Amino acid sequence: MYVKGKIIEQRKLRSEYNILIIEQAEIARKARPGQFIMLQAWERGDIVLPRPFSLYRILPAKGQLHILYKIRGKATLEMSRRIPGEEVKLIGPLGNGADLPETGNIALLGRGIGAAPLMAIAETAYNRGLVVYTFLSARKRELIPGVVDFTRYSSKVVLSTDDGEENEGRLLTVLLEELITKEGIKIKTVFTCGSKRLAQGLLPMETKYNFRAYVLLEEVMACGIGSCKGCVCKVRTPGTPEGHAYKRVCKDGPVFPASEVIW
Amino acid sequence: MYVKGKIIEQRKLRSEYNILIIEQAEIARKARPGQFIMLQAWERGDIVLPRPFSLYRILPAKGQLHILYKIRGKATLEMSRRIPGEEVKLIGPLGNGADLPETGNIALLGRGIGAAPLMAIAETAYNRGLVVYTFLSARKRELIPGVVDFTRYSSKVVLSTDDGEENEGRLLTVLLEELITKEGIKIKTVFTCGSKRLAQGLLPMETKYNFRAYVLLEEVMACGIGSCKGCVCKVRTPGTPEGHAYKRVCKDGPVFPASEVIW
Amino acid sequence: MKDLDLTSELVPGLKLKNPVMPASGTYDYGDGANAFNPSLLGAIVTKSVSAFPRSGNAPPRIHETPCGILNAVGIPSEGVEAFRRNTLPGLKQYNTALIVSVAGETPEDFAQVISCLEEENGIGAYELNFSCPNLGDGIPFGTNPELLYLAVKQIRKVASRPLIVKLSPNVVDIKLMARQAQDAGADILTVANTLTGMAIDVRRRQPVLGNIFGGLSGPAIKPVALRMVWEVAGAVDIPVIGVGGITDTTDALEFIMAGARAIQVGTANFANPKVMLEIIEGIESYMEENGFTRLADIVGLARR
Amino acid sequence: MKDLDLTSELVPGLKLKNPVMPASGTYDYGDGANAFNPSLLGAIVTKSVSAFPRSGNAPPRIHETPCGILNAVGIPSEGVEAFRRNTLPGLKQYNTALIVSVAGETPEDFAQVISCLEEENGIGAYELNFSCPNLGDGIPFGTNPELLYLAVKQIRKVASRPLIVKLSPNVVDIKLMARQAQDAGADILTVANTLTGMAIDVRRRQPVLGNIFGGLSGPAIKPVALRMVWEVAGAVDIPVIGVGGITDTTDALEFIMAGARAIQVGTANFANPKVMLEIIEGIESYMEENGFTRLADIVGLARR
Ligand SMILES: Cc1cc2nc3c(=O)[nH]c(=O)nc-3n(C[C@H](O)[C@H](O)[C@H](O)COP(=O)(O)OP(=O)(O)OC[C@H]3O[C@@H](n4cnc5c(N)ncnc54)[C@H](O)[C@@H]3O)c2cc1C
Ligand SMILES: Cc1cc2nc3c(=O)[nH]c(=O)nc-3n(C[C@H](O)[C@H](O)[C@H](O)COP(=O)(O)OP(=O)(O)OC[C@H]3O[C@@H](n4cnc5c(N)ncnc54)[C@H](O)[C@@H]3O)c2cc1C
Ligand SMILES: Cc1cc2nc3c(=O)[nH]c(=O)nc-3n(C[C@H](O)[C@H](O)[C@H](O)COP(=O)(O)O)c2cc1C
Ligand SMILES: Cc1cc2nc3c(=O)[nH]c(=O)nc-3n(C[C@H](O)[C@H](O)[C@H](O)COP(=O)(O)O)c2cc1C
Ligand code: FES
Ligand code: FES
Repeated sequence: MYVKGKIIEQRKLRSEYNILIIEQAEIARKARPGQFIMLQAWERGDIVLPRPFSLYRILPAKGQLHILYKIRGKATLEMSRRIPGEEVKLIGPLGNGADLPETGNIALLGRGIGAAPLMAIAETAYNRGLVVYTFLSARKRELIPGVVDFTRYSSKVVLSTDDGEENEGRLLTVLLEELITKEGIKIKTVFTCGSKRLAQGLLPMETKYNFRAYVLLEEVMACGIGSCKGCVCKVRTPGTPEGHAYKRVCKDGPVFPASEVIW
Repeated sequence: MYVKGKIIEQRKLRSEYNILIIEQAEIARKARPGQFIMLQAWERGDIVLPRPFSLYRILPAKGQLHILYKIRGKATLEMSRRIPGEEVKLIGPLGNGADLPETGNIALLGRGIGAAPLMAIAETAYNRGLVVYTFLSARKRELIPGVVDFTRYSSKVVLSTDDGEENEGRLLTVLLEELITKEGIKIKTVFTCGSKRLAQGLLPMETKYNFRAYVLLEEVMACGIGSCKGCVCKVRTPGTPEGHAYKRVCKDGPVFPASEVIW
Repeated sequence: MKDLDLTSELVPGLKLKNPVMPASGTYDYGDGANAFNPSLLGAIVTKSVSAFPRSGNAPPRIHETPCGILNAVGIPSEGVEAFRRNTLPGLKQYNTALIVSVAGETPEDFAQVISCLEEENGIGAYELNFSCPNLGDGIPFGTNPELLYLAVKQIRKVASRPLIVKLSPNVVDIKLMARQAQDAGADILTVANTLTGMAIDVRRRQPVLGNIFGGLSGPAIKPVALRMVWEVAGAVDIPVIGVGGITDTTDALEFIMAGARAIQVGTANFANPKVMLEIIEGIESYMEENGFTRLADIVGLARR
Repeated sequence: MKDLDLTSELVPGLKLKNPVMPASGTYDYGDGANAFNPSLLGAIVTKSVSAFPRSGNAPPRIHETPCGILNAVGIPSEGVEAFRRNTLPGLKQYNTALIVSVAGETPEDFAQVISCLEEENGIGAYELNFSCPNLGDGIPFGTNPELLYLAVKQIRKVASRPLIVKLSPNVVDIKLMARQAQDAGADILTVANTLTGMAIDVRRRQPVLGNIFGGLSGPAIKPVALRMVWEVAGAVDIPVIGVGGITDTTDALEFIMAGARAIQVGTANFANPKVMLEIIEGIESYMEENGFTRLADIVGLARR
C-alpha cells in the first residue's frame, strides 16, 4: 500500500535517537509487529530510494505509527528535520512480521537501535497475555532506547552496557541463560535484532533450553516489496543443490528462524 | 571572493517575485551597480551549481545586499524557503558592472525581472546626481517589480503592460523616443535588461539621438568567475578572422555595448 | 480527453495502449502490493528469465549514490521452466502487452529460453537483456558489435515473436550496436541498460557491493541514456524504447521528443510506486494542453 | 600533524606536495578571484591548449542535470603561441607542479603544441586530453585502442617531459585503453573525462545545448569514474590520477583507496571554490585520525 501520512510528533530522545509519530490509520490497522514500512520523509533531491524502518509502536486505535530511528546518513538527517503537520509517504505494512506463540513466555534480545521492532512485539505480546522478558544492550546506557516503555510491557527488563555501567557489560545471551537456569523461567520463543553475535549466541541455546529463536534481519533495500531482489540474505534451504538460497529480507523476512540464517 | 552571508529578510512581493536581503559587508562595500553574485542558498542535494543573481540594491552602510528574484526552478524555489538567520554562500562581487557617465541623464529600460540590476544603477546614479528616467514593462502590472523604489530614484517612471493596462502596452523604446522628442530630454546613456527585442530596438536610436546603449546579458553560468568558459555570448570583435568572438558574460560582462552583441 | 490517441504500434501486432512500461527487474506484478492495476500500463515487462535457475550475487546488492543507485543483483532467476509454471500464468491475466525479458551468457542460453516460451501463448515480445554488467567475467557480447550481430541472428531463428534488443550503454558507439541489432533482425531496440559503476566504503576500506561492480541507474544517468536514444533513433528505422533515469512526465517527454516510441521506468518505481500511472496521465495532460492528439505527433519532436 | 607525508611522486621528477589538483578547464588561476593560493595545490592543471586559436561551441554551453552538469564548451583556446606569451608566465609563478593540458583533433596537433612548449621551462608534465566529446564529428582516437596507441607513440617522440594521458570513459574496456597508452609510452593516466550526454528542453522542444551533446560531470558520474580508476589501477603499472564527481574528502578517499595516486576536482570547484583546500586538509585529518603517516599507505587500500 502506497499512502500518505502526517507527522504528529518529532520526539528527540537522548543521543542520536528520535521518535517519529505518523498518522496513517490504514497501515496502523493492518500492521503486525515485526513488519516495517518504506518511508520517504524528504523531497526527491539527491535521495533516490525510500528507507526501511521497523514499526516501533502500532496504535490502530489512534491510527498512529511510531518509528524509532537513529540519525545515520542523509535520509535520516532529513527525517529529523521534519516537523508536525508535514506529510510523508509510506509503503506498507511490509514483511512477514513476527509470529507469536499462543501462550507462554517470550524473550526479546536487542542491541542498540535493534530494540526498535522489539517494542511492537513486546506490546502486542503483553496485550495478548504473554509474559515478556526483555534484554537490551548498547555501548552505553543512553544508547539503549525505550526502557520505560519496555518496562511497561515486560515482566523484567535486563540491561547491559559495554562500558560496564549496566550488568558489567555481560552478554545478553548469558543473562538470558541466567534467567532460565537460575530463576527457572521457561522461554518458548526468542526474538533478537541488532547484532549478529547475539543471534549466533542463541543458536546453541535453542535445543539446550528448548526455545525457538528468530532474528530480525536488515539489508539495504530498494523496493521493499520483493520486486528488485536487492535485499537478500543467505538462508539454509533443503532441496536446493547448494543447500541454501538467497531470500529477500523485505518479503521472505525480515523475521527468520535464527538457525536458518547463514551469516 | 567566496564568503558567507546571513539572511536578514525574505520579502514576498506580488506574483512570483521575492526579495532576499543578505548581510555581507565585504561584498556590499566592494560591489558596483551592474555586478552580480553567485549564490548558494541550499544544501548540496541534487543542485550542483551556484546561481547568478544581480545586485538589486547595494547598501554598504548597512553591509547589506538585496536580491530581487523570480521563482523559476529548483534553486530559486529552495531560495524562497530560506528564513532570516540562515546562512548562504556567495561568490562576488562579479562582472564588469555598469559605467555611469559623470554627468547628464540616463535611461533605464527593463522588462520583467530584468528590472533587478537596473535598481542598483538607478540608486547609484541618483546618489551621484545624475537624472534617471526609468521605463519598465511586463505582461501585467503586478509583474513589474520595485516601482515604488524606482520612483524614488527616477525623475520619471514610465510603465507599459502587454495587457494594455499601462500605456496601452506600447513599446518602451517608443516611450523613450517620446521622452526625447516630445519632452526634449537629452539622454546620454541607456541601460537595458530583460528583453532581446528591447535591446535591438535601441540600436537604430543610438546614432539618431546620440546616446550609448548598454545591455545587461544573462547566460547559464557554472563558475561565474571566468574559468569555465561556459557563459559566452557572441560579440563583434574587430581584428578576429570572423569579426566576432565569444565573450564571457560573467567576466567580460554582464554589461555590453548593445551594438556589439550579436544575437 | 477522449480524442487523445496514446497508442504506440511498435510493430504490427504489438500495439501498446500507451507508451509507458516498467523497466525489467524493477516492478512487481499482482500480489496485492501494487499501487495500481498493471493492466493500465502500456506493457508489462518481466524480470529477466534465464535458462536455468540462478541465485544471483552475494549481498550487499544495492547502494545509493548521488541521484542514482548501484545494483549488483546479478539476474537471479527461477529458470524458464519454473517461470512458465509459476509466474507466467499470473502475468497473462493482465489486459496489456506482455514482454518477457530474457537473460543468458551465450546466444544458446537465449535461444533455449525462447524456444521454451514459444510454446506459450499470450506473450507479446521478447526483450533480450544483452547488457547486464553483473554476469560473468569477460566482455559480454552486448558490447561487441560482431558478437552482437551473430547473437541476434542466431536468436532470431528460434523466435517467432517480435525481438526487442536491450542495448548496453557501456560502449563507444551505440549507433553501431543499434545498426548491428537491426541488421541481424531485431524488431525494436531498448536503449539503454545501466552504466557500470562501483562505490567504496571508506570506513570499512573495501568495495560496498558484494560483487564490487554494479549497474548505475536513476536520474544520474538520464543525460547519457537520453543521448543514446537520440543517437539510435537517428541511426535505425526500427522503433526505440527509451529507458534510464526517467522519474517524471518531463523526463518521459524528453525521451519521446528525442525519438523514443515508448519509455520504461525503473528506479523511480521504488520511491513512487504510482509514478508510471502519473506519467501516463502527465503525457495526456501535456498533449491536451499543447494541442496534440496523437502520441506520434510528439515522437521525435525535438529532432525536427 | 608535522609527521604526515602527503607527497605523491608520480614519476621521478614529478613529486606532488599533495595529491589534490584541479581538473582541466574548471579552475582559474590568480586574477584575484581565487579563494586560496594555488601554490597550496598538489599541482595546477591548465585548460586544454590547442595548436591554433579556437572559439568553442555556440551557447548555451552549460546545463545542470540531477547531481551533474553537461558542458559543451568545446575547448575554446587562445592557441599555444598566445598561451606561451600571455598565460604561461603567470602560471609559472606558483610554487607547485605545473601540468599543461593539451587538446587537438589529430596526433600532429598534439605534437605541435608540445613541440612549442618544449622550449619553455617550468612545466612539470603534459596532460593529453584525448577524450573531449565536443571536438569534431568522427569517433575521436581517444576511444579507439589502436589509434590511441599510435597517437601516444607519435606524441611521445616530441615530448621530453612526463606524458599524462587523460582517458575517455566512453569506451567498452577502459583497461585496454589504459594498457595501450602505457605500452605506447604514457607515464601517467588520468581517469576519466566526461561521459557524453544531452538534455532536451521540453518547453522549447529542442536540445538544450547549442552543440546538442555535452560532457556529463559531477557527482552523478562518480560511480562510473571510480569503477574505471579501480579497473585501470589494476591493469597498468603506471600511476593513475582519479577524476570524476569528487566533491568532498570522502569522495577523494574512495578514489585513493581504489588506487589513484592523485585526484582532480572539477565541477565541485564551481559551488565551493575552497573545496580543494578542504580536501587536502580532510585527507590530512583522515590520515591522522586513522594512524596513517604516508599517503602511500592509503593508496589502493580497498584493493588489498
Ligand atoms: C527491515 C529494516 C528495518 C529497519 N528499521 C530501522 C529502525 O527501526 N530504525 C532505524 O533507525 N533504522 C532502521 N533500519 C535501518 C535504516 O533503514 C537505515 O539506517 C537508513 O536507511 C539509513 O539511511 P541514511 O540515508 O540516513 O544513511 P546512509 O548514509 O544512506 O546509510 C547508512 C547505512 O544505512 C544503511 N542503509 C542505507 N540505505 C539503506 C536502504 N535503502 N535500506 C536499508 N538500509 C540502508 C546502510 O547500512 C548504510 O551503510 C532498518 C532497516 C531495515 C532493512
Ligand atoms: C548575470 C545574471 C544575473 C541574474 N540576475 C537575476 C536576478 O537578479 N533575479 C533573478 O530572478 N534571476 C536572475 N538571473 C537568472 C537566475 O540565475 C536564474 O533564474 C536561476 O539560475 C534559475 O535557477 P533555478 O534552479 O530556479 O531554475 P532552473 O529550473 O534551473 O532554470 C530555469 C532557467 O534559469 C536559467 N538558469 C538555470 N541555471 C542557471 C545558471 N546556472 N546560470 C544562469 N542561468 C541559469 C536557465 O535559463 C533556465 O532555463 C540572472 C542570471 C545571470 C546570468
Ligand atoms: C534492481 C534492479 C534490477 C534490474 N534487473 C534487470 C533485469 O533483470 N533485466 C534487465 O534487462 N535490466 C534490469 N535492470 C535495469 C533496468 O531495467 C533499467 O534498464 C535501468 O535500471 C535504467 O533505468 P532506470 O534508471 O529507470 O532505473 C535492473 C535495474 C535495477 C535497478
Ligand atoms: C566546464 C568544464 C570544462 C572542461 N574543460 C576541460 C578541458 O579543457 N580539458 C579537459 O581535459 N577536460 C575538461 N573538462 C573535464 C574535467 O577536467 C573533468 O575531467 C570532468 O569534469 C570530470 O570531473 P568532475 O566531475 O570533477 O568535474 C571540463 C569540464 C567542465 C565541467
Ligand atoms: S528490497 Fe526489493 S526485493 Fe527486497
Ligand atoms: S560562468 Fe564560467 S566563464 Fe562565465
